[in-house]
Amino acid sequence: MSALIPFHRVNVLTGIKSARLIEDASEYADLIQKAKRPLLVLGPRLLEWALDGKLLIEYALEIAKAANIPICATAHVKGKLTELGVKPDSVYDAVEIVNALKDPDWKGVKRAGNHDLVIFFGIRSDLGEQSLSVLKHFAPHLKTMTLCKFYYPHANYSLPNFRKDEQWKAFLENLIDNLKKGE
Amino acid sequence: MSALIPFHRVNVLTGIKSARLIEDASEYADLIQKAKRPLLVLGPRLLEWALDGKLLIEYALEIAKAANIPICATAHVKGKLTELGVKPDSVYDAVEIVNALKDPDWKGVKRAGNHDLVIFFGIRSDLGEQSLSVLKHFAPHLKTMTLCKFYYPHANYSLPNFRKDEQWKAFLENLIDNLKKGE
Amino acid sequence: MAEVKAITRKEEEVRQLIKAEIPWEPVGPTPMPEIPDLRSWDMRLLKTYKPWYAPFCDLCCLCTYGKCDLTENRRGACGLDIATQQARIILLACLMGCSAHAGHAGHILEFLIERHGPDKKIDMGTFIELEAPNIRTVTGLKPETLGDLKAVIEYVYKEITHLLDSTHMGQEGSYLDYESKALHASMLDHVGMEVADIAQIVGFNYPTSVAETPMIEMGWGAVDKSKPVILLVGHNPATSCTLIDYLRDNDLYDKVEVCGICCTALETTRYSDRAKIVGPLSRQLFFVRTGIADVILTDEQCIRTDIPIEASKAGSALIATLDKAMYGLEDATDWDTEEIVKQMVEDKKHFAILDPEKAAEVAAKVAIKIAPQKRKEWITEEEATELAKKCTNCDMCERVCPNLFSIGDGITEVAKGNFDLIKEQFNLCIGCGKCEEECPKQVPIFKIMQVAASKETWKIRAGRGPIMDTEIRNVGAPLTLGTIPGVIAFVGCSNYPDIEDVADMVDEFARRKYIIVLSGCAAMVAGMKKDADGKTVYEKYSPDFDAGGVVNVGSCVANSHISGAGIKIANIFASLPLRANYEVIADYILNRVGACGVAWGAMSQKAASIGTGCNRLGIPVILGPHSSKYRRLYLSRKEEDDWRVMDARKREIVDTGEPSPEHLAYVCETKEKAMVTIPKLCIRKNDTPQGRSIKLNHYISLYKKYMGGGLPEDLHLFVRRSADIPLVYKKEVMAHLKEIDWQPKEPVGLPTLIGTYPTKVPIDAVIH
Amino acid sequence: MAEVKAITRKEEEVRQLIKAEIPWEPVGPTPMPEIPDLRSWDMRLLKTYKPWYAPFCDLCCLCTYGKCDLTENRRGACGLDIATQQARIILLACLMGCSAHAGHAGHILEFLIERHGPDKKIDMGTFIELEAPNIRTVTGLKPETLGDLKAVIEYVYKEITHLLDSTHMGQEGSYLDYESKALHASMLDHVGMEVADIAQIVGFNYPTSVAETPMIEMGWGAVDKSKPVILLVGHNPATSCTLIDYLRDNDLYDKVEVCGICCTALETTRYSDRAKIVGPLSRQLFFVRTGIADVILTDEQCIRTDIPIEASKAGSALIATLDKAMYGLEDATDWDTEEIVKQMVEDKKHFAILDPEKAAEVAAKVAIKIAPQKRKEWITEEEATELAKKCTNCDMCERVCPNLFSIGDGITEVAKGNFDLIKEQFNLCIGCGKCEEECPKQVPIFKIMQVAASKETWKIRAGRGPIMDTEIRNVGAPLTLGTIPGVIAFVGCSNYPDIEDVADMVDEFARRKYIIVLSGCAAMVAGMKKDADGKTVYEKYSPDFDAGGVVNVGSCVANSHISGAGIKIANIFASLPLRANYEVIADYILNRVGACGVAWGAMSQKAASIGTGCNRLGIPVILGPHSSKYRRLYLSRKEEDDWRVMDARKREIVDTGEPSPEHLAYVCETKEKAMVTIPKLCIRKNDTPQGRSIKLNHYISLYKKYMGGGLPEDLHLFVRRSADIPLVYKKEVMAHLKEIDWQPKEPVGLPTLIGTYPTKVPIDAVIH
Ligand code: SF4
Ligand code: SF4
Ligand code: SF4
Ligand code: SF4
Ligand code: SF4
Ligand code: SF4
Ligand code: SF4
Ligand code: SF4
Repeated sequence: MSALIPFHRVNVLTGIKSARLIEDASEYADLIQKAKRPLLVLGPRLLEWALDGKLLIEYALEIAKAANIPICATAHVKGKLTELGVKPDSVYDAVEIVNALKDPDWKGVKRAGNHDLVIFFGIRSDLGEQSLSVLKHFAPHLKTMTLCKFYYPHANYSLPNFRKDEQWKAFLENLIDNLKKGE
Repeated sequence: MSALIPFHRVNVLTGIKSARLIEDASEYADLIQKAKRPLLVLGPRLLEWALDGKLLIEYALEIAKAANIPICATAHVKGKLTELGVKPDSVYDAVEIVNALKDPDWKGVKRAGNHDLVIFFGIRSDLGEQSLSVLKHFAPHLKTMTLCKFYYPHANYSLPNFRKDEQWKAFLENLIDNLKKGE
Repeated sequence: MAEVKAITRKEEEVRQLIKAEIPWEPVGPTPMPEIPDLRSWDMRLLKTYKPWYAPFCDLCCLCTYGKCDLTENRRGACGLDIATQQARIILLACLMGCSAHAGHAGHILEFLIERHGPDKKIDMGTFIELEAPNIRTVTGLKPETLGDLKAVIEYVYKEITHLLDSTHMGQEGSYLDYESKALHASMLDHVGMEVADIAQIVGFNYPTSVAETPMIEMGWGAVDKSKPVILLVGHNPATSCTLIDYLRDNDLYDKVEVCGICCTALETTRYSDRAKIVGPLSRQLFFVRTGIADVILTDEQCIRTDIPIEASKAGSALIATLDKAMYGLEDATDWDTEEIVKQMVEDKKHFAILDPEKAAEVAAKVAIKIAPQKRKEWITEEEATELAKKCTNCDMCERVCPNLFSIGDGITEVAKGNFDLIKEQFNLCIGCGKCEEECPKQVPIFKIMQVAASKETWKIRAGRGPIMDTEIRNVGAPLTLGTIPGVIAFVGCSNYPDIEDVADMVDEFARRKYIIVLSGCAAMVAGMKKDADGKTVYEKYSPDFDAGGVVNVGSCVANSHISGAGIKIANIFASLPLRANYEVIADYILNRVGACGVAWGAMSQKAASIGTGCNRLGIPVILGPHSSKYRRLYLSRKEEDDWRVMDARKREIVDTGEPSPEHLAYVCETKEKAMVTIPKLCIRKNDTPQGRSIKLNHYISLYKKYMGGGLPEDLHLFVRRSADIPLVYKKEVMAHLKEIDWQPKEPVGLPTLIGTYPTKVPIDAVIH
Repeated sequence: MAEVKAITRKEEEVRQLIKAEIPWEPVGPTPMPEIPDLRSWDMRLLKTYKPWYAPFCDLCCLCTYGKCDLTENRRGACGLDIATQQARIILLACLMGCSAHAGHAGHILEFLIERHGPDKKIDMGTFIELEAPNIRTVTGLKPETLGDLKAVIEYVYKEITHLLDSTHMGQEGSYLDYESKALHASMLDHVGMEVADIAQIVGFNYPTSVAETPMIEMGWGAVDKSKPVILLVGHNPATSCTLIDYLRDNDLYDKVEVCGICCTALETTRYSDRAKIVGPLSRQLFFVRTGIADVILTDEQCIRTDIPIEASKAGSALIATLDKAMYGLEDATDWDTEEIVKQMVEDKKHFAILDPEKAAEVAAKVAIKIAPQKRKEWITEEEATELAKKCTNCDMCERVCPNLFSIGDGITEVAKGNFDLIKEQFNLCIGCGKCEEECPKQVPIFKIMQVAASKETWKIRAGRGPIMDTEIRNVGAPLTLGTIPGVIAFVGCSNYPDIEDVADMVDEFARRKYIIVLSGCAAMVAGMKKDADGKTVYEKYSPDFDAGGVVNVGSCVANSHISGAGIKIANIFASLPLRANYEVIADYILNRVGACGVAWGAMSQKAASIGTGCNRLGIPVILGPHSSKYRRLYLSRKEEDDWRVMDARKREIVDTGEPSPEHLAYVCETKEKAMVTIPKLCIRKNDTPQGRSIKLNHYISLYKKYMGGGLPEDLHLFVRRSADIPLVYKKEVMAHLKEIDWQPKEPVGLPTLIGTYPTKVPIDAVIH
């Protein structure tokens, strides 16, 4: 990206600061494991999308478990979690959790201090991107990451636009493996 | 660039279409030589900038000569050209030449048809970038290229932001050599 | 210490404008308020409901110092920071919205004064004495004639100018002040809308003071394409009503079909119940491309900007009837009618005709001449399947879709002869046309959609304008006590996540005996779904403004009747004087009227100003997920924020800890979440134990239904004493409360924010 | 065929508003014109001067359907294309500009009516009978009192609302119509400006009908920092003039120094020649950061949005005096004066005080108390050198500089003890502060600049308001014949490529006996350079509106006197009736008045509307290079376009082939190019052979001077017959013409565009 920012900033096309694109699951795993207080924010698209018949919410839960990351269930995700026997660490809407995260003094969902890495997964991409924008501009104290199969410019770390679901699946499985290894 | 465009276009951060960054002078030379009717647009910064004491306008004239490209002198460039004994093929301001180039039926400075490649060199970078924007949006019939040491997003082909003047100088000299070779 | 000041010339002038000498009520503190006059109220709201900014872009590009990069705490070359820039854009959006309605109001008023004279009396019917709650509350004037409305709209013009002034590069440097200005602009929007709709009701003799307005036929299949078809697009009924008159006067109404899209459709059906409603904005391009319309009449707002091109492609004639949108067309207003007709028919030219009578006559004549030449066939399933085979399922259509779904998947299924998916998708489609534009294979997606789009017809109740005073009297007590659990207003544009969501929500809450009001595109789509018995919500529920009633107030400008209903409750039921008394009324509504707006498909700048206008008046608004693109919400943080209010009876500040209403402008990602958020946002500090237990009953039961069981995480915040707990859930709730060590609190007798911030309003003013 | 129509109520109302019965002139065709009324004139202009769009961004982000990618012929989700989106943004910019002046006008009018009553007579002095050329021409009203001006500004408010309406998502679909609307908004801007300045002249008793106004001291070094210093920032003189009164009445004027930045400075010096002008907008941040001001009073427009932060850092007290820009400050308007003073002095709090008298009193008291506590030392060269050593010449400051130069290079030289470069650079600096913000080494660039910024003082002639009728009578003939080669107006903001450019241009053209008028920041910087004898252009040239005169009309709102001068020439000299006769007057100016505007530092939205307003009136405008960021120019293509005009005497259309004026809105990259373009844009078809040869003489000689010899490429297009050729260049030109096979053409007797496009104006109307 930075190579593509013109020398004179007034000539910038639009947008100065955009996500680092990461395709390597181990890099993601490292970033997650380095975080002191990560948070996984789950959106309702996880209840609709599936990879080879396995709902994305299951991948999400495996990730949370592998790295022991607390969960925030947005929209109506909690229902499905309950069904799966999981009690989310917190229930907030996307805009609410972002609103809380903005505040450096917030205690976080574990009441152990605000989070330093927030991972978005399964939120409608327009709402997700706007939510990331809030954090990019108003939460310099934390980093953001996405797990959906789209590139999110406003995040700090994003996956690319995976052309094929297999690539995404491979990435997620790899990530889970890496996180487990890292334990 | 295209890797950095989000899957859902409504989430785009940066503009959609931005210049291909080229650092290799031979690639530039190829593009120029492939053009049927290139045009070199010279701006007044060429009269101010020098590389090791040699004014940029001299590089520009060498390029024009090496590839036999007609010249358009903008602003008050013509004065210096006259001094150097060169009669420009045309005298238009940046906004005027761009206004003419927009028109696919324009006869071009050689009255041989509109140009297919327009090379900008030495225009104030904000005016240059805006002029390139006009062509990007309203002149699909031609390509644009820049020779200043800045990245120009609105061009089709641009140099990077050269950190050091030596890099720029090397590029220009290389380009001239390549063009000469290509003759 | 405040100084005593002599009355100024300016105050004197305002008093004249509002006829202060007419003593229908004492003149309150803020007649025709200007920017600073309600600023302290705004600042109080913004203290609890802080602006939440989601920048749409890292840059500001509004002057030639820029572009300025505003990331990482950078300031622009003028000193601006990113939050202030977002607020500035929000103000601009609210001004664009407000001016759209004010422009509409000004135009229609001029048109109707031309027709009836300025002394035409305002009469809203037997049951409506409080004819103009917004105007009275904001300006202090009780408008008696069309001419009085003119003074009101001129006040709006002036304020718009001052507000727009402040968006100029290098002035306002505070996002809070820009928000205060946006709230001001948006309050004025409700005034402008009220001017427009009152003028229309009076000037066109729309039905008023009646709940049971006619049922109107709706749906593109309802249009009789065997007749010449005239399509109305936009918001301003000047030409459409004139057209109805022309057809009636010339015995043509049987022979010509009149139908509309967007608010002009709603307006026209208030004038003639034989006109048809095609659908909301999201059906505009689709319907235009069918070519069913022989003539298209555009007026203003919510018209696609490419309509001349699309009309030409579809072989439809086009007349632009208002100066707001002239499309570069030749202005034939002063031409001879026959000459225009000739050129339109023979040369297929489009024109601007700014004289409604001439436009109407030309439209009718051209439609009758063109219709026989046009073939109007719908595509067959076989043809669609054939066309769909060109699709390579390449993803490009999905990438450009503002609603983020893959119509390509639907097309791929069609190619296999399966129409199920595309039928579902037609409900998601907002009709923007981006997919077809982008398709590298030139798949005619809209044409294929014809097989997906149900030719079914639906019934919608014609818009009825204001709520009657008598209705307000009936529901005032149950509403403020909480025994009618809330008023829910479904409003705004058709940028829906799913078009059926609105009907589902209306049904859910009408069944639960909330009062439902609707307007604009939302009013249309609420009627575009039938239950098992084949009934729409308009057929299923009563049209009364009462528990379980479903009320269509009308077009966008009728939104003023929704805010107006809130004001009427404060005035008619609670006997609070409203004249130039905005702060007191807004405080009353915020703390005591369980109302909530839902702009599920909010898209335009008008939606921004309508919603923000509700916010200043103390009405929270829920928006669809894409609405984060407005860049700003008003959110509280229930556990961190200050929920103290003044108990006006005891005159002491009480810490309620109760986040009611929790947010003022909120985005829900899914319908399910909205189903849970709506009842919560209807909770008010004023609820009686009985009322509160009813509200919590719905909150809990909807939570269980849509969130998969359990109890809401924040339930304890809304339980003051055990009497608040709904009987059916008593055990579960009590157990939960015990677990988290909940402590009972005293309900507040008369909750108000007055007294909690610097204001000139004395606490006495809130006691009725 | 036009139909004959009865007079409508609306027409009747307009006739009342403009007092049509007063027969000073017959009422022309367009009293108080609305959007469609001058559209055909606009379309005619836009046919020759086509909009040239340079999109600043690939996207549209104005509604929640977006963002929409508009590259490669894509349309937005609402149907919009990229050209139309640019035009829409231009309309928005012009509306922001227009509303800024209209808001100013409305406020100051209210303030002055409060003071003097609405019946206060408008008297512009002995030599000015045509008091309001813009108002008379546009509206048809001859304003006689302050109250009359109110009717005018209310008309402007209304039109602003309708125009802003049309920017709402999904309406206007034609860039040409958006341009027509932008031209309308910008014409109204000149009306609003005229209202403001007439009100100020009448209400504050500014000097009028006099050319030789006092010389004012200018420059930051002119401020006596040993006294308490009050700094005025902005545009609105309500508080500043009240402050002068307060100081005079309380015998404090000797003890307190009053100085200003931007237009409030120009206004205040029209009221008191003892006030100082610090400089233009580009010196605002620099001066504030010096901490010399004890109290800063802001009003509206062109105030940095970070002024509260910067004031605090510099230890200056701040009072925001207008509701346009309140910075989130507490509104102390109703507080006790002493309490405010106390909190400002002791707690260092800033306040909004919207009552000018209170603000003035508080400002004086606080300044007197604060001043003794403040140290006001300028940095020494040694200190600067030391501070500069932190610089690593890393480039970051250059990357963010809107004027694209490397202040880091200057700093690096300072570190070596060399101040030459930074002195040059101070003239390039537009004072935005981006460099210092971005500097990773926290180099205090602005502080270091203190050694670069000359403490020299300059003289500027105080603004004088309108041109006198008598002056117009004198220059009318030579100007329209061409023997005075042109009127050149230097106007607008301080976003200069180099601040000295303006003085150089003024000097060049004043010497050549052009008439020079100036306003706003341009008027200031013209005086910020001295010749070899130590004289500024104000001291060197006569203050008369005559050949070789240099006239400062005043602040931004005085720009209306520049457009007004053009109108006066048509009316006073050419005896064309102006009442509601805009089209005829504009046509006259376009074809027969050799005037040209130069907005060399154009930056704000007001600059956009002022310039576009000149364009509608037929006055071309040259802009600095950064102004391509406005996104739109109006350019012709001299060889391809249609240069036919009607010869009103012969009543036949003549193909002149002469591109005069060649462009309406043009960007020059360098001063040198502007020097050549200005004389060319002063050429008019109406020039006599003598006049033309004088104009060509300047064109050729300036070309030789700045373009390195030879003859202009397009010279032949401007030579009609050999008599047009200036004597000194006869041989060279004749040789050249022969070479290119030039053929003589007959000059046009009475050139006009009327008759070349559909308009209601008859050709007779242009004959005087
Ligand atoms: S604010 Fe909008 S128009 Fe401006 S640069 Fe950003 S995306 Fe583009
Ligand atoms: S308005 Fe301010 S932030 Fe925006 S471009 Fe201009 S200087 Fe930059
Ligand atoms: S863009 Fe066209 S070809 Fe591609 S998936 Fe969509 S409909 Fe099919
Ligand atoms: S027309 Fe419908 S499917 Fe196509 S891009 Fe727009 S919303 Fe998506
Ligand atoms: S509801 Fe929205 S989209 Fe529908 S007509 Fe009204 S403003 Fe337009
Ligand atoms: S106004 Fe039109 S082009 Fe702009 S974002 Fe909205 S839909 Fe897209
Ligand atoms: S940014 Fe700072 S350190 Fe870098 S060159 Fe500029 S002044 Fe020097
Ligand atoms: S303050 Fe001056 S030097 Fe610094 S960035 Fe701005 S214009 Fe450039």
